[in-house]
Amino acid sequence: MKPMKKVEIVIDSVHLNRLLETLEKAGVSGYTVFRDVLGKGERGIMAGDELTDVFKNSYVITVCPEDVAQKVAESIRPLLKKLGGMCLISDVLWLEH
Amino acid sequence: MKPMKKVEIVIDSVHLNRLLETLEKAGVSGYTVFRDVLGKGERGIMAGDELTDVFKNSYVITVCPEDVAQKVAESIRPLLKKLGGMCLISDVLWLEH
Amino acid sequence: MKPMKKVEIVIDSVHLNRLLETLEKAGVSGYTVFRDVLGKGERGIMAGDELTDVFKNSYVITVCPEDVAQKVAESIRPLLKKLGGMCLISDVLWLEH
Amino acid sequence: MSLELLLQNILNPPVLLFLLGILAVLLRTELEVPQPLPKLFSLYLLIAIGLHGGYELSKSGITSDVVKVLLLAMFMAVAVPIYAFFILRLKLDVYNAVAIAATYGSISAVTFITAGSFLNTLGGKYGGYMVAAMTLMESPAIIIGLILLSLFARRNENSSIEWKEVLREAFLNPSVYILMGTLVIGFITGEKGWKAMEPLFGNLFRGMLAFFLLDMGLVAGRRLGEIKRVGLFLVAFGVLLPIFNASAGIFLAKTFGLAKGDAFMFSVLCASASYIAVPAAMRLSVPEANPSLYVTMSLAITFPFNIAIGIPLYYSIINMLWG
Amino acid sequence: MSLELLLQNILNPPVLLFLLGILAVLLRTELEVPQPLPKLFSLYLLIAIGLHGGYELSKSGITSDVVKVLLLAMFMAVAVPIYAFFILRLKLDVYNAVAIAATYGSISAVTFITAGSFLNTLGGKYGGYMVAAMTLMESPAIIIGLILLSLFARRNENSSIEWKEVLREAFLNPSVYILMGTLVIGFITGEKGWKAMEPLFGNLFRGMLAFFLLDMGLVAGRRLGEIKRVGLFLVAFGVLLPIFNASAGIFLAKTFGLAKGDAFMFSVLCASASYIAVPAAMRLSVPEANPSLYVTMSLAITFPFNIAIGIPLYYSIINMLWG
Amino acid sequence: MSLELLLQNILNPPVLLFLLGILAVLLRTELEVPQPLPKLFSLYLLIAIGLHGGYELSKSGITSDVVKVLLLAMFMAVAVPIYAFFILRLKLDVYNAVAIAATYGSISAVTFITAGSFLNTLGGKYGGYMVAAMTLMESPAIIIGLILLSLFARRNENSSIEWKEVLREAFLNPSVYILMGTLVIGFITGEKGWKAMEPLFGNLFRGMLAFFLLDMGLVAGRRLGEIKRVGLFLVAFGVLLPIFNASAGIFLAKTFGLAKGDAFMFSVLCASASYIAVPAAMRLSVPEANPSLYVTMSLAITFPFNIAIGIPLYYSIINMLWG
Ligand SMILES: Nc1ncnc2c1ncn2[C@@H]1O[C@H](COP(=O)(O)O)[C@@H](O)[C@H]1O
Ligand SMILES: Nc1ncnc2c1ncn2[C@@H]1O[C@H](COP(=O)(O)O)[C@@H](O)[C@H]1O
Ligand SMILES: Nc1ncnc2c1ncn2[C@@H]1O[C@H](COP(=O)(O)O)[C@@H](O)[C@H]1O
Ligand code: NA
Ligand code: NA
Ligand code: NA
Repeated sequence: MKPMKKVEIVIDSVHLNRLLETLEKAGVSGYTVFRDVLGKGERGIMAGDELTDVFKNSYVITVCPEDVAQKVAESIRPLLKKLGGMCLISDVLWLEH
Repeated sequence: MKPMKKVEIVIDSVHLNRLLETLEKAGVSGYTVFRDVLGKGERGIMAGDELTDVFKNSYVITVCPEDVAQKVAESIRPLLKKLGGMCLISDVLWLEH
Repeated sequence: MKPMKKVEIVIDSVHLNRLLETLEKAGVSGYTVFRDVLGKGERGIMAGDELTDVFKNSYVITVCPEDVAQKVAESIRPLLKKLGGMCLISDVLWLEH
Repeated sequence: MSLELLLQNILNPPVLLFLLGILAVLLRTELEVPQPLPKLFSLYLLIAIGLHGGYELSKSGITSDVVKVLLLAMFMAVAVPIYAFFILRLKLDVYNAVAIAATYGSISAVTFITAGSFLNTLGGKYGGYMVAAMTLMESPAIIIGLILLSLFARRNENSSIEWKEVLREAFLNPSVYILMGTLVIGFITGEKGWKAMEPLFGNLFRGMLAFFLLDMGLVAGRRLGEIKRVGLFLVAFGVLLPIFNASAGIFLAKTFGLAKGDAFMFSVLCASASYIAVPAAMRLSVPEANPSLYVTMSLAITFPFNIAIGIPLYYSIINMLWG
Repeated sequence: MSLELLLQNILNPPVLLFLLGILAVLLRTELEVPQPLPKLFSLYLLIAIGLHGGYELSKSGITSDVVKVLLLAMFMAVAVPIYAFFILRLKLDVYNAVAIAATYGSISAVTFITAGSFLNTLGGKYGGYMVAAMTLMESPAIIIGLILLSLFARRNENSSIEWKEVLREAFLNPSVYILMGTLVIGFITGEKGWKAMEPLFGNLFRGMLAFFLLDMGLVAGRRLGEIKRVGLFLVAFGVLLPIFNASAGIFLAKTFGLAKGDAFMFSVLCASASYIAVPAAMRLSVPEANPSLYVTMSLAITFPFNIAIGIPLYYSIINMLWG
Repeated sequence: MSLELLLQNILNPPVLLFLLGILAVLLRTELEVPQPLPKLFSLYLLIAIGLHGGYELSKSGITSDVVKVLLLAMFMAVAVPIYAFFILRLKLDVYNAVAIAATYGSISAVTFITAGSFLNTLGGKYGGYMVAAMTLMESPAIIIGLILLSLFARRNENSSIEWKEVLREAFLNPSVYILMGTLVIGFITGEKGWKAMEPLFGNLFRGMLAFFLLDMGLVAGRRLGEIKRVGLFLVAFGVLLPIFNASAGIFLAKTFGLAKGDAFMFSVLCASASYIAVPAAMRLSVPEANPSLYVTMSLAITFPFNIAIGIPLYYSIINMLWG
């Protein structure tokens, strides 16, 4: 089992595509996306609005080596600054197969 | 990047509102909610029942400083004791923006 | 609070039942399932196809003691080798109630 | 009950689709009607029956007969959960007895609707106010249940009932609210309103019921496996109490001179058990009770029994008495 | 506006279901029309109105009258966001002014549809090309808004507008695309095509509108709580600008000699504000603006105002002028 | 094939909505018909065609003609995957050859339904037993495919086929089950049952098909991008095999004296490829095969080809032969 970094990101659903492009550019090998996640943060409640994706979050996990995680963090920071959201990094073991 | 605690909670969907109120009282600055999660635990299978929320779980993440996490854990314990569910705490780094 | 292992697994939705059976055999006491998760990995994009579950992932969390986690990892490896997917292991504290 | 009547009930697309749904689970097919489609169907049926009932009521007006039916409905909605509770206490703890009693004290709109459709195929009719009666009968059982709970259970402080929440849950749960609201709208907008709504909420009604019953069959079928865990006492309870309740309803209907169609629909209301509103309320207010019991009994025993056998049975009794 | 006309509008199942939805939120019931059912209804309504409009257009042909209406529509779609922007700048920063101005420059299909249904119940008619006018009026406001933004906002490099994206978002957003597409399909397939589609997309139309308005009531109701945060200026703006826009529309319609029904539908288009296409575009291109403002104003103020009061008000003005 | 016939097929709301869906993807609009709405439509169509077929069958009875059609259907369902497999093996490994062969051996209900709707607009008719034939043709290809796999692939123990699972997946997959079930229900309940279901499952049928084809266009469009990865051989296969299969079907139909409408529907069944049942089964039992191949071929090549060109083509051949 290989030690890796798990990066978790919450972002407005309308900006999901932009986030995924950013991740790809930073060199991640894969990601997992949970759409239609609700939440609350600095910018108020995101409780869904049933008509558009305006008040909806997406949650993305990407697992990568330390250096890539560093790059991801850097390239995501301006995005989060402008658009809000959250990014977490933690340690995991990746089961090789 | 700031070291924080990530608290993950699984609870019956019918009691989600009560959980969120408890979190707010404990002083968390935000949370993310995944509705319609299925599962299995001590109290049997929660496989959804298509008509009500009776057999459905919700999954909540809240990230907070150690002391708040402590408070969250304490105020959640009686809830889980009565209603079932699960609460996990782990270390994460929070990307400041 | 008890130190435990959190095992996270992403697998094709069509093979979810087989995964859950494997988990039960390995002796886990419970699990939580997120259906309809999208993603990208070695085997390309899983973006849902609206008609079948062919291009859809499921995400499963199971929390267990170290030894069970070891067993889970071993019994899951051949599954992932054949079917693709991802498995992560990390440390968590389990709130006893 | 004549075999003919039984077949007349069963050999109908809605009931057959219900059985097809059950069979799909027994054969382990992967057929499903995924969320939130069941909610689309149940919303549709509630709105349709509310609007139509309101329209019928606007034609008949609110007569003393209507008031009589509503009072009878109220009476049964209070009486059933009380006697059900004491029967259940013979074998069960207070929490489960309360939850099951409340479940049987309330009603099932789909059973009502299926019975109405059965009545129609026989050329019978019921008054629009029966929908009002149904609406009235949804909530009281929740309140009665929680009163019984506070009388008979020793719970610690933490578990004290939040009455305000409970009352809202009882009287403003979605199905009560939508039935009440559309009943009023149907009443206000009368003939003209109904004509505009009829293509969707009238003409398609039986087809939508059939579609929804396919899903109800799947849901009921999935619960069938739990029946063995429910135990013989509760299985018997789930069949016999509806028959008893229907009989009580028929007796009252005869005594107070209800019309034949109304008596039939009233007996079905008495016999039916809730599987949406009450379970949701019980899960919230009596988490100590085991939902596998009350949901399984209501969905996998009483609902199929009423749909397949109860409806023609109650009808044949009434047929004998009303002639 | 006569009270009678107001009641005639409100005492209709669709509008009453809208109010029932709002009330459900105020009473804190847990009624919901879960995702993606609202999308089913809105898709249905768009397809239905597109196919029907195209069919009507195939009967009338593309006359000089049609061209006149389309030019007027285009004019208002460009003018409204410009003057709205300068009014809003009196109190707001550039970002929010742009987002709100774009919201009011565009249109709401459901308001249009509800007005059409109101017109029908009064025996009135409008030309199929009004659907084309509506389609034309959806997008320009987004472009105008972003031009205003690049003229008046100082944004750093990072925030430069990606025009290609914006144009796609404006002209190929789902509702514009589906309206345009089905309009063409309805036009091409004419009488024969419409006859095949009518049972679903014609006969059920009013019922589906009513069903969807129940959900719109819930969505609007949930936003009502935000009104106090919107502030008095914007609340007044949300009521007065629609009246002003409708008046401007009526003035143009009279000047250029539009038929009565067309004038009415045109005034409603001018008065309505977008709550789907434009908010989605603004969220993407102007993240600095606060969606709680523009979504709340459009959904919780202007939409209910138009549905309940605006529609009969504009109609009664037109009734006076056209006689 | 006359150009007129081609246009008659294409210039129909259902086919045009399908093209509109494809175009939506090519233009990168964000139009979507979100889950589970597609499942609502496909369930509706299956139930509708099953009930109607059963009703028609109850009128005609089960004659020797019916048995003949069913035997022919069975024969083609077994033959096609076998010869398809050996053709595919010229270029592909065993796993992918099996999966694609099974895909083409089975059928597409929506292609069948669209053909039926085309036939109706031309005033033609087909027997209710054709629905039974379709149901019969869904499953055998899965079994044949897995038999070919166990004959020709060397897999390690771990990968041994679980035949019990496979048989269930083949014969009790949701679409086979629902078709079979509603066929029986339609047959049993006859005229009376159908009259009750007709407003929903008959009158709305063509509109619902059109609505669903819009979504099918989106799904097919999204797969178009994968065509280049599929390679020329498989693209050619995806067009030529259907034509060959249809021809074989027509030859058999002529030889055994089928009626014109039945022959047409039979040729369409032979030509169509599965994109729901078989891909799901292959994903489960042959994970080594690449779903991007078989799903893309079936959805983005063969389905659009049949809908737009194949249907009028096969019809014009039959028109020539049957006169
Ligand atoms: N402390 C937190 N814990 C968990 N999720 C959070 C937290 N803060 C923000 N979020 C998530 O991030 C989204 C955007 O946050 P914000 O930009 O702060 O409004 C929220 O809607 C939540 O889903
Ligand atoms: N060991 C576990 N690992 C992951 N999820 C669990 C575990 N135990 C319980 N859960 C989740 O918590 C819910 C309630 O658990 P319980 O109250 O034990 O029935 C279950 O339905 C699961 O979703
Ligand atoms: N590096 C990664 N980070 C997060 N999720 C991943 C990663 N790699 C794969 N996945 C998930 O696992 C699924 C299957 O991966 P694969 O078998 O590599 O195609 C993908 O569709 C993703 O949802
Ligand atoms: Na009852
Ligand atoms: Na406007
Ligand atoms: Na075929």
